[in-house]
Amino acid sequence: MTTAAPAKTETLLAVRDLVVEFGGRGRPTFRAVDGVSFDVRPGQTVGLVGESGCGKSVTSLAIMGLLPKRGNKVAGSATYDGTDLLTLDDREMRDHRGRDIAMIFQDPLSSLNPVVSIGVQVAEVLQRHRGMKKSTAIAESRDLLDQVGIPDPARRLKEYPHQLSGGMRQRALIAMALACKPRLLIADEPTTALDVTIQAQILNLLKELVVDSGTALIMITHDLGVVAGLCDEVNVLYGGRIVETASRHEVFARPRHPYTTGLLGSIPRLDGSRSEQLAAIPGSVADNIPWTSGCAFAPRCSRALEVCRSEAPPLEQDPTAMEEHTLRCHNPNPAEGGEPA
Amino acid sequence: MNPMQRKKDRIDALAATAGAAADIPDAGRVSDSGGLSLIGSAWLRLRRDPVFLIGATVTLLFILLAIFAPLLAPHNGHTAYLIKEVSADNPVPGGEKGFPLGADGQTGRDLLSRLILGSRQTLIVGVLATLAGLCGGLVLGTVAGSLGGWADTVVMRVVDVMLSLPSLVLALAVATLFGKPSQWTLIIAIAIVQVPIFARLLRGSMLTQRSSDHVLAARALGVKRSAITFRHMLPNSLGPVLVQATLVLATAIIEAAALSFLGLGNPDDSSPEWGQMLGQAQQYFDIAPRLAFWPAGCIVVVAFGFTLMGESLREALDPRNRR
Amino acid sequence: MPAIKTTATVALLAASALALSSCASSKRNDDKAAGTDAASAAKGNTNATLNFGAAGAPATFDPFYASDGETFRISRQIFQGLVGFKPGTADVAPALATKWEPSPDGKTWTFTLKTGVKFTDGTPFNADAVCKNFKRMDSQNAAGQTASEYWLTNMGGYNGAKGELYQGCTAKGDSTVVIKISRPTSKFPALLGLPAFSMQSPTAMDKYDANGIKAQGQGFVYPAYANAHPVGTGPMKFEKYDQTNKTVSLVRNDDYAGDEKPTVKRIVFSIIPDETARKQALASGQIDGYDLPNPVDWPSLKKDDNLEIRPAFNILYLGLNAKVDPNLKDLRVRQALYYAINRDQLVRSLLPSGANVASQFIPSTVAGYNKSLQPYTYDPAKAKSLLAAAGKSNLKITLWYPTEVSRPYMPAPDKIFNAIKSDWAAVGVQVTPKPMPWAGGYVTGTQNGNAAAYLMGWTGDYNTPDNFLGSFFADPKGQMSVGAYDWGSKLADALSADDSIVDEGKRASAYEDLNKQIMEQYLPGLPISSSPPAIVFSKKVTGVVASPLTDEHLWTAKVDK
Amino acid sequence: MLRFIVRRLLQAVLVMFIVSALLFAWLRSLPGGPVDSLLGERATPASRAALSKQLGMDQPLLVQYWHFLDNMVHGRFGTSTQVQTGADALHIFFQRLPATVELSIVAIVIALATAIPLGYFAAKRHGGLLDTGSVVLSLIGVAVPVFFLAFVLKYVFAIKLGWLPPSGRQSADLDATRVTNFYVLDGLLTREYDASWDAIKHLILPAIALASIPFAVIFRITRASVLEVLHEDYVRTAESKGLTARIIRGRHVLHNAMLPVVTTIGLQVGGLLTGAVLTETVFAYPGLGDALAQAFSQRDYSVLQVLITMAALGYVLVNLLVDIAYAIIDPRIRTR
Repeated sequence: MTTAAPAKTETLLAVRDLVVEFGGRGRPTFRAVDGVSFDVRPGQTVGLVGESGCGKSVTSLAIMGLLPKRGNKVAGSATYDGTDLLTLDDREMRDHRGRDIAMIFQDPLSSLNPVVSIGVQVAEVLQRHRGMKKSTAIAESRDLLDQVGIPDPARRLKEYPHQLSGGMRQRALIAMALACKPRLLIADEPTTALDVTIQAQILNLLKELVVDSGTALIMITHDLGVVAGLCDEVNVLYGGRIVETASRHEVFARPRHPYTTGLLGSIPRLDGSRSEQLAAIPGSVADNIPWTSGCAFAPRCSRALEVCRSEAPPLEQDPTAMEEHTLRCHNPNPAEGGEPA
Repeated sequence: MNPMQRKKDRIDALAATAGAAADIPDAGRVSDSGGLSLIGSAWLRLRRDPVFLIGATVTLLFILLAIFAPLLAPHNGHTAYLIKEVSADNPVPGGEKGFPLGADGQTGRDLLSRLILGSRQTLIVGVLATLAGLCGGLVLGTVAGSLGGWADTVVMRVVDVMLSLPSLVLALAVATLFGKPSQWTLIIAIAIVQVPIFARLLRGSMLTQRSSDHVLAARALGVKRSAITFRHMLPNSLGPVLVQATLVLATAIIEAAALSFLGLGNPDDSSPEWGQMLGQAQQYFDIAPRLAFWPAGCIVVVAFGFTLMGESLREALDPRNRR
Repeated sequence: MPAIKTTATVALLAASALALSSCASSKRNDDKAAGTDAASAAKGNTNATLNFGAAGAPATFDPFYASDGETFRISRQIFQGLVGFKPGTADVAPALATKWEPSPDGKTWTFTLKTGVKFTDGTPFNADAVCKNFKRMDSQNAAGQTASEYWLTNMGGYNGAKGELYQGCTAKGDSTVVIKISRPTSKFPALLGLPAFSMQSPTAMDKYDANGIKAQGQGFVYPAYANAHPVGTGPMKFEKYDQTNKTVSLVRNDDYAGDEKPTVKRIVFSIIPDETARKQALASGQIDGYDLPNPVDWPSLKKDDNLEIRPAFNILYLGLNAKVDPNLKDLRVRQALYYAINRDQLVRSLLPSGANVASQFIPSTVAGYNKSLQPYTYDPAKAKSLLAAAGKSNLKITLWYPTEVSRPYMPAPDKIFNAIKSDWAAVGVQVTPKPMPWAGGYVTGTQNGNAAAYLMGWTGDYNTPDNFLGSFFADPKGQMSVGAYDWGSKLADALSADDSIVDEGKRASAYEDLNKQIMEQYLPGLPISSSPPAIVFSKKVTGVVASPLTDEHLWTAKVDK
Repeated sequence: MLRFIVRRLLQAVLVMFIVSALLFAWLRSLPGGPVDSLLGERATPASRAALSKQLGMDQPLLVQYWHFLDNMVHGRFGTSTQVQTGADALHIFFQRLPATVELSIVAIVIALATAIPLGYFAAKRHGGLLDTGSVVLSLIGVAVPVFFLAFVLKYVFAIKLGWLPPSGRQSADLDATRVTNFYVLDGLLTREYDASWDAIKHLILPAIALASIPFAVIFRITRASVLEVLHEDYVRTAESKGLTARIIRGRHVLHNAMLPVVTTIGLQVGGLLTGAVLTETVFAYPGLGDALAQAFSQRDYSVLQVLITMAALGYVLVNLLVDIAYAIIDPRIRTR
């Protein structure tokens, strides 16, 4: 994926000032997503990158309308093709999900219904959104499984999730997600739960079926290695806010935010563990301070200044950048090259 | 795997709670920080849990009532105060001055006093039956769980057979064994029904712990098997046992009523028990329904209290809820 | 896939239902068609059904092998004996025999039979049939001998065994029968009125192997006759026993030769074991009557229903056994225990209205009842002094009482026990309670003479004092071990001598003396009370006369429905 | 699957063997014994001894046990002495079985039909008013003695209001034809619809009382299970596919949530029999529970023997069936 940087004219999905709060009813509220904005253009692949707890998954669930019905508050907008998804009622949202926007999840075993055959689980999307009869849908499912590279699809149709290998399960999930040829696919850590060798296969499959066919993709990951292979644009999230946004090239070439640098320093190698423990960044998200009293990352930041603990930095265009590159930092890395991590 | 698997599974699931408790680092003894943190966090949850608070209040009131019953009761439970008014035409005299609930069936004893005094006997039957069932289960479960092997097989087959009989049938069968029915035969009958449940519970939690790190470590250090069993494994099983015991207390009281209803209860009613009072009241149901409603109401409230407490304890002690 | 499975299951079910229904068709009787009902009701000859609540299932339909009330109640509607009882009394009356005459020595009895009577299977009833019945009863196989409790206790043996009362039956012509017995006895011929000795059709008994009874496992296996084919001469015929619904139905015998013609078309016995359930079934109109209502319910039943109280024909007593507890050997101790019981209060609070304090071991309606005997009064002071005199002021005694049972003479044994216990405690006698399930050891224990003191009772089979006194004291090693006293054998001899007196008047006065002697000099046990049992019908049912022997003629019921 | 069933059957045989040994030991150590219950208060020591001999109770214990086992295997449990004197005890069992099965089915259906939807919606609105209310209701259901509930139901609906019959299985004067002894079915088969309707009316109250036991259990299991399933990833996946609420509820939530419920139903067999003893006694409903209560109180040992054996056997068999049913709805077991 080197070319195919599409024209920046039209926007498929525009997320503006998305805020998600959990809690209420006596418990202290917790702001999981705090004013996130980004755009996805048709065919574009956008990465949402960050450690767990940074709000990337909650953002995707909010867009999909899959957050629990109670105990949370969602504000802002997520405009898809002219409609704000956040204002849709349950029924309207169901019509969009699976047809226009699809999603695949982290753990393919738990994301598949253990007591329903793979065939039915693929076919039900087709029956739902494309009005197919069961038999046609099953036949179509066979082709879909074939497309995602599952060998002997006719047999697999009748099998159950526990009978498939991890990679095959993820392929089946991808088949379900792509069944109605959605214009946007959200992939939430699609390779995290897989063996390293399989990860590459799945990423290749995504690239082949999604990116090359013009479906837009939001890739949610903590792994900048995944981003490097796939994404056009990268949004780095920390503590529920976007801290840095730039094109893939720009991020890798000149990361300005210390957090991004930390992430870059911890790209797992093939022999590395899958743990999200980032060796390059000391501490954990538990050390955060609220954005209201400063930069959330300050306690863990090696470049933190006095001001970082008293005043939250705004999201601004990096003046040194040649292209669009926004940044939320009082004391970014020096413009030329990154500090060695 | 055997036909009773499912019933066992449910008991084993509870047992796993203990196993999980043991998985906490350094939970070798309850006094260790791990054990404390489980109990501590459970207490933190319970203190704010309205379900637990209601259950505990009811239970506490009941226990206080049982303890102070002789002081609270206006009269004693066995003197036939109103016998002069009892006749074939008026078998159950109603309320009057000093006897607000009137007399009990045909004997002219004060219903209110018997009801208050009954709390004590009810508590005794419930607690003793539970304790006896617990002891039986403790012996069987410990033998099976700590020895393993053929002892485990033999004990568990017997437990299977006990589980395969409906509880009431088992209790009735035990009750009929005694030539002279009394409070004790009742307690034993109810206790035996609980034995297999406690046995499985303990065995399950012991088996999970046998392979847990702290037991392996103790073994590696050369600690004796009996010491491991009694100092390490048993204390860790107490949580689910406590939960089960609370729930069993409720069923024991209800079971006592059922046996009494079927005529196999304690025939000596000089020291009353609610189940017995309810069982005996059925023949007066048409003429004096209060004889049934009062003890029934007491049983329902107390059993409800124990169940609430047991359920909230179960939830609080479930490590899956400790997030 | 699950959908396919469900469809298949439904189809399978439907198919099997279809298959079943092809072989199942209604087998209803059409004689209940509404038209006939209305027509006959208008004539006053009712075609109504009487629904009677029974406390238990009948043991058998052959009364000869029965000993329980539920069986006999049904037998009494189907069968008749040579003699019967006057409705509402225990007095002997003609039934299938119109008259009878004893020889002067009281050992040969000549019965004249009613003529023109047929069993409901068409077999004529005659002298030959009577003798066939007696021969059958006398020649039982081993199992039959154990099962026919009543023959054994009343006749004393089988096949001419030593001591057997029955000595033979001879038919003289068609309608005269001569029955010989080995010794004169007060109970003859009254015992022939017992349902156990009813006349049954010889043809049907042969056809359905009436004597083919077997002992198996822990009980008896009855032949087809006893299970489903009883045939008698009575006002009702056996129709069916619906075991799954626990109902027994009898239908009218239109050829009944007796005087009281049946006024119901059917009698259905619904078996409802639970006492309260029976009462509620009556209240809801599900049944029209039931037997032995709990005395507690009497007041409300009197108000809403038709409560028939029977004359008291039973006795509740507190048995004592000096062999088990030597303390009891002293008459003063036994008297003290008697004086200490507040029987007036016990009877008033725990027994039905109409119950009375007993003054002797037989109820007042029995010939031989000594009217001059006064009941022992409640006198705790006297009891105390008697105990002191006997040197037994700190007496301890084990008192047995039954659980899981209620008898007509003892509706609430545990309450009676409690009353006695506290009365005795008041005079310093300490009671060790020994409750025991009635069928779980109580009966064996007390009857074998293992209980020092125990509650027991007796309901009369027929109107002779021997039926009561003989059962209690005739066996010196029996329940009260009277043999342990020095007067024990004297009492046994007196009982058998008095029983053999042929003249009724002389016999009665002999028993009166004996009763006085028993109460004043012997006091082997403490008779407590006699209670009238009741039978209850709904307001819509009239015409049934309550009988002390529970010999109610249910077929005479007038059901106003 | 076949091996699995065969192994289960062998285990069942072992359990039944132990049951028989315990049963024999129990029967022989009972006070009183069959002689007593046969002869009653009119028994004499002589007649008692004679009967004892006839029943083979004077032989050595081991011989008696051998006979006992032999008889049991051949279905000869002896004859009833009290419940239905003279009838073969096994015959009584088969006669009473349809009544209790009919009652239990109706009770289970009532319990399932109320507990599953209630459990589902309680979980769906976790913490809401419906949830709290129904949890409290189910806990009270556990705390109320079944026989007392039966009593109150009967008193209110049969005695005071007179809407339903207070006892029995069918009105005595209704001349119904018996085919299968499942009265409701019989009425349908023979087209005696009034008989069916009458039988249903007799079933309602005892079935409701009996249903209170499985209701509480099934409700709580369903609720807990649905709560757990609702948080499963595959439900989120199903939502992300935009499936209709109905499909998600049925195929994805309930299908999975029903797995523990199915096993619970098997476990309810014991509880149902316990409940049947009590409800059938209150409603004089001529089923196995009624026979059991009577056999216990009147010490009818043949009948007790059959009923206890069959209770154990029934429990074992039903749980075997449940395991098979479980395998059918859970492919993880079926396809292993």
